[in-house]
Amino acid sequence: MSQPLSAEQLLGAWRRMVTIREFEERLHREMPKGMIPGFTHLYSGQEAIAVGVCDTLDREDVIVSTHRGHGHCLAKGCEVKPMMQEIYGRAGGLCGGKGGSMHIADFSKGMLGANGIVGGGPPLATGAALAFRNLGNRRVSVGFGGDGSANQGTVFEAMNMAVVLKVPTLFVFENNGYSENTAADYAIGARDLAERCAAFGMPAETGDGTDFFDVYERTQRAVERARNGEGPSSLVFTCTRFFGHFEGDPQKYRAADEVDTFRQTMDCLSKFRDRVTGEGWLEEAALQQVHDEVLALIDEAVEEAMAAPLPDLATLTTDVYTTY
Amino acid sequence: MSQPLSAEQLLGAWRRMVTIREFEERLHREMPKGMIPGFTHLYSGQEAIAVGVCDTLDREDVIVSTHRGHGHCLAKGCEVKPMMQEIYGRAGGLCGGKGGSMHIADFSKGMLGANGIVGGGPPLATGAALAFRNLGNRRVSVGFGGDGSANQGTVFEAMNMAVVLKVPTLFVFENNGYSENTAADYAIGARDLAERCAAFGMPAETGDGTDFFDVYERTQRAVERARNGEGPSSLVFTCTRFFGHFEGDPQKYRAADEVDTFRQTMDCLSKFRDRVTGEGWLEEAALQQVHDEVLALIDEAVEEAMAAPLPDLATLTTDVYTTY
Amino acid sequence: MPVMSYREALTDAYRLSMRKDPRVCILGEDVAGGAGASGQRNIGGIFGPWPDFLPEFGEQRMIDTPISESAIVGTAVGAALCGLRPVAEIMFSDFLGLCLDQIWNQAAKFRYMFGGQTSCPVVIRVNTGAGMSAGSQHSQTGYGMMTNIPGLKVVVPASPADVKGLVMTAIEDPDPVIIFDHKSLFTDKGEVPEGEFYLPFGEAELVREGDDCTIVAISRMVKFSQKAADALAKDGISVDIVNPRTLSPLDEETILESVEHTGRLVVVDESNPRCSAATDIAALVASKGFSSLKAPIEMVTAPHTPPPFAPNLERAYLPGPKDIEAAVRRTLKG
Amino acid sequence: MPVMSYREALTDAYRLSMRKDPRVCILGEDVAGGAGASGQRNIGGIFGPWPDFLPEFGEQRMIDTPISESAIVGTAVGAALCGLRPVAEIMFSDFLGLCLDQIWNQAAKFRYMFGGQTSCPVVIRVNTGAGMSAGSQHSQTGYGMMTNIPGLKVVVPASPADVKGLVMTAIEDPDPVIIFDHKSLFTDKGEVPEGEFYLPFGEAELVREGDDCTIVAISRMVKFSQKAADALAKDGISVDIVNPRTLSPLDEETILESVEHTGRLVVVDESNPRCSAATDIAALVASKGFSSLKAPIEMVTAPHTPPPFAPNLERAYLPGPKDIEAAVRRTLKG
Ligand SMILES: Cc1ncc(C[n+]2csc(CCOP(=O)(O)OP(=O)(O)O)c2C)c(N)n1
Ligand SMILES: Cc1ncc(C[n+]2csc(CCOP(=O)(O)OP(=O)(O)O)c2C)c(N)n1
Ligand SMILES: [Mg+2]
Ligand SMILES: [Mg+2]
Repeated sequence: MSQPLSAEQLLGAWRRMVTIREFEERLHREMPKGMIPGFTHLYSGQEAIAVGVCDTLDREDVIVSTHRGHGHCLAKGCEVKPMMQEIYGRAGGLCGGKGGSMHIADFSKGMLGANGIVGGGPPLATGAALAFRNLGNRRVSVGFGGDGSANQGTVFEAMNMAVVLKVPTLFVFENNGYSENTAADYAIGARDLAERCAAFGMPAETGDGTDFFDVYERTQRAVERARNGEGPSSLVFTCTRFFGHFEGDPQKYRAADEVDTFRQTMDCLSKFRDRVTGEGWLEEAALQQVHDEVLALIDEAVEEAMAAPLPDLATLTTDVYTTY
Repeated sequence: MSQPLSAEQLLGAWRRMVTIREFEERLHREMPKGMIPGFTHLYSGQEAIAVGVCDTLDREDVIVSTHRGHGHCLAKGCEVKPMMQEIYGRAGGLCGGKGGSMHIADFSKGMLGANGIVGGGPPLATGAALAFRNLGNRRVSVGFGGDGSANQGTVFEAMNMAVVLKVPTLFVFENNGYSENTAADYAIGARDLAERCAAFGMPAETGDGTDFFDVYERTQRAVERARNGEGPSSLVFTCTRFFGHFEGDPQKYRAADEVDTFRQTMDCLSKFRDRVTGEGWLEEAALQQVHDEVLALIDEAVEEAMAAPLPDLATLTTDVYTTY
Repeated sequence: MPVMSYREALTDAYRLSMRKDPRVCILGEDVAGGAGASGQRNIGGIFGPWPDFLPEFGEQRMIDTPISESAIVGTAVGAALCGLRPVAEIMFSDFLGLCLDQIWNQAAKFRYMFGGQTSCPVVIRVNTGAGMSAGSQHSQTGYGMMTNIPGLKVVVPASPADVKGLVMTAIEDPDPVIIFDHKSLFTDKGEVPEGEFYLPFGEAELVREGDDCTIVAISRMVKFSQKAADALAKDGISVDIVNPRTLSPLDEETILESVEHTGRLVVVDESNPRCSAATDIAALVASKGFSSLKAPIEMVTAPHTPPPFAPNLERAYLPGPKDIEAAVRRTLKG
Repeated sequence: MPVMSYREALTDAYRLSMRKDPRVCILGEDVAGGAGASGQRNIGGIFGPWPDFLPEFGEQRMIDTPISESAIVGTAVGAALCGLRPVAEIMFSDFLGLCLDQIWNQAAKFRYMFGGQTSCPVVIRVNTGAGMSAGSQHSQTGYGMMTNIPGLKVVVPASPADVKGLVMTAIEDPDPVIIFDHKSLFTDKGEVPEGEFYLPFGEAELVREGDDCTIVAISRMVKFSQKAADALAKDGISVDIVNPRTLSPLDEETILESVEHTGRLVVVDESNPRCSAATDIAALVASKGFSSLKAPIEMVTAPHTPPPFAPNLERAYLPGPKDIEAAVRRTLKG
């Protein structure tokens, strides 16, 4: 296969995937120390999806995320330090500390918010796409969701609405096998999720969510269709999460060796590294250098976040309304 | 084809279908007189569905209906006179005049209520079926809905839930081509509604809603499966409504000759009559006699309803709670 | 000033707003009407508020949707985040139960929980109220629940002029707004300014001035309160009638000033009583206007029951001029 | 009497109710846990309220569902109409926006709009409230909105004993009931009667008796009010603390009697203020207890903002003992 992306693009994808991985692994180690407030859902293991999808997008395109949103943020270009501060509930956070892990957003990057409501996002993605259609630009929107979100009425409605209005949106389902501790195979009555999506009247396919290239190529085709006015698509990407549903989840519902096995067999980072070095597209040293840079950045980000000022108490009552 | 039902059963079906038809045609004539309060949605044209479905059910089985509920009521055994009184808002109505056309119910007949919320009923049907499953009886539930209701999130959720819980319920969609004045083909993004239902993981098929026998046979198979613990099914029945969405609808969205043509070609009563007399299963005279009886009953019902006492004002505040 | 019906004023407001700003679009069930049907395409909406909007504004701006209330609101909200000024129509306010999440946890919260990064200029138009024997599921209000939601503005126009001025303001407002227009006011007539006309949010209307009691009345209840006031006037009793126009923001000042003047308060709302707009306004005065009060606050509301179907029951359910009159008389004895 | 945590009392109540009546079942997301998964099946629910319910009661009665809040409630409601006594779990009360229709227009209305033909004995269990930095969409209450709904009973247990007695009553109640158990009370301990224990609906608890002011406090705010009362006691100020236990039905009598005795009222509720339970109770007293009042009614609530994430903001958002204390002192000056 010929090199699908330039070396620069590949290295960028690697940087984003490694950033997500190390960001989350670090949070996993920091959480028990008790300085990170609230509920946190880590994205480790699913990096190829966020990055594979977002790398097909332009800055002006938008994404709508989920409770497990750190990966989507980083993939869409949110900066590590203000993200970290948001997660620590500090004034310098992307949302001034008012949002937290489940509500990080950066509108300047087209990241329209993590969302604590399962199924809350996809209708918004349909709406963003309606705006793009009406404004006559070629932008697209992506609504991310998990396998569990696929059973929410709002998501079904959003899919049908997008088909009816023929708007440029993608519904990306990250099937990591579980919603909390219920298996996807149990909660989705359908034989196949992509088949159910297709029955709504749009192209839908299943891809390998641990393979950056597979994600990228499938998404690129769907984005192209959307930009050309051919309407929405659904993409289901199979993957696994390396941690519990939320930090603190003892994961008893997973077989004892499940995570270890998946870390061996379903690690999108190793797969990417093997591929790009194996094909000779990138040097091991370049990858390592990026990795080192990322680790240093995250160290700094955590340190700064812990030292950062808390939100001013006056902000408690600001930004409820634009006027009044 | 051999006679699928006894003469008595056939005559019963005829009686129920004719009762629905004449009930609705009469309401259509009475409405302009201004004595019937509120919004009224007539069922004329769809009789074969209500009766074909309900004739496969036992009295203990339950149905959950829609805003267009008169047909379902009469098919499930509600009596004409207390129904009429309910529609006129009288004390002797099935709900004491507190419900009206959109909320008629008769729990003693397994008719769990018309429902003014499009998509409100199917989750209830799933729940009724869960009760039957847990109580270990062989009862089934049927959730009726229109083509428009099929796009409501609650309906999608109810279908998936029924599949996951494998409960004995049927989702019956009456595709009369319109939700209010929007065409089914526009609002349902899917290529085919039954196909979309099937993709939820249950048997689903499309039948001819103007052919009592087709409705009956398809439903009977689905009921059988449900009773045998094989889970839910969906049935889509194509049909037309002979009147407007609600009484007063000028129906400009329908082609000038559409209703006339459909009254010629899609009249389930004529089809039934032709079939049963053509096959020699019933005599024309017997059918006519039933028809006459029905007309007389409806005359009486209207007369009595108009003369019937209004609800006692004291009932305004009763039956909000069982206790307190 | 031209006289028009509440419905005409509503049509006028939306039409002018759409002419003024090409980003405004309306989406909902049958708002254009006839999509995909065999007959006429331009129906003008259920109850006819959008006559000939389709030919004038086109399919991109008059958007017929499936029956999917969550997606209707969610689509409008998402579009509002990305540059449109959408109006989502939910046919009856009773159906808010199907799309509350998109209002409560999405539209109304974005600005706050994203730290002020965005505004969400979406309008949700709902038709509301009792009076047409539409039964338990088509006759409720719901603005009490909506007023509980921070980040949302809640509009309750009581007259043709109100509806015009408040709708035009709503559409230009940067925040999410829900407008409850009342089905039983649709044929009421009144003077309405021509052309662009804006009524500010958070400024109540002092509909009538008097000395003996303050009536704060919501939506259709303003009209009923005027009837009550006419009857009371015959006995030499004069009242202030305050029409809040918006429940959120609420013009606390006008209400408190009026009660300061009259010393007595009757709140009239056709909604169910518990945790309602009536209790909200009563509580406001009991906390911030207590020293003015000479008598117990009276609340005239529907009983704590669903709206009944039968017309005689529905009449008994709704507060009427007589109930308001009696409440005022009670405060004068208190 | 044994001492147990709020969570243990909750578990105890549901377990006893399920043992007593085979028609009781619990359905919701992960209530048993691990359905279809590769590991252990019996997880016991998120936050662990159902330990070993699955082995004891089986899959038919501990029903894991998809993430479909409308269908969870709707399924429970339908089952309640056909002979079960289901408990629908909605994980956080913030998610009520996804299933409000099934509560508001279905369960709560059936009895009325069907003319008394049926009852609908469904229980909806929601976990509620702030205090864990769970952010804007996981920290709200929602019982104000629910109390607006006729036909629904609304339960707000403030202590381990409350939760046990009220849950057991809810499950045997023939009407639809929604129970808000508070996430920040889960580890609180208290004495709880052993075995079957029922607390009647509509009967408030007089938690503490005093003379100078009445505090009506909801759920977790009862505890905070006690702290405030302790502080006030040092200055010789004594208060009644009323815990309503159920907001619908509301024990108006106990509240009114207390205010008659003290002449002053502070209502404490961590919810947003507008059209809330706080305004409801304030309005009750301003109308039916007006003559007892010697000072303006004080409401101590969250501000009219979504719950913020950062812990320092969240602490400022929540009413605390100091805020309550200050409000009581203000009423004494008034
Ligand atoms: C409406 C709603 N219901 C329930 C929850 C609680 N909850 C949070 S995440 C989650 C599971 C989501 O599963 P999935 O969509 O597969 O995403 P994943 O966690 O696997 O990324 C649930 C049930 C919620 N946040 N919102
Ligand atoms: C939740 C909800 N949304 C909208 C309406 C208004 N409405 C009543 S009937 C109807 C159309 C229903 O279409 P369909 O399901 O096809 O049934 P039909 O009227 O054709 O029998 C609509 C939109 C409603 N009653 N409930
Ligand atoms: Mg998942
Ligand atoms: Mg239809």
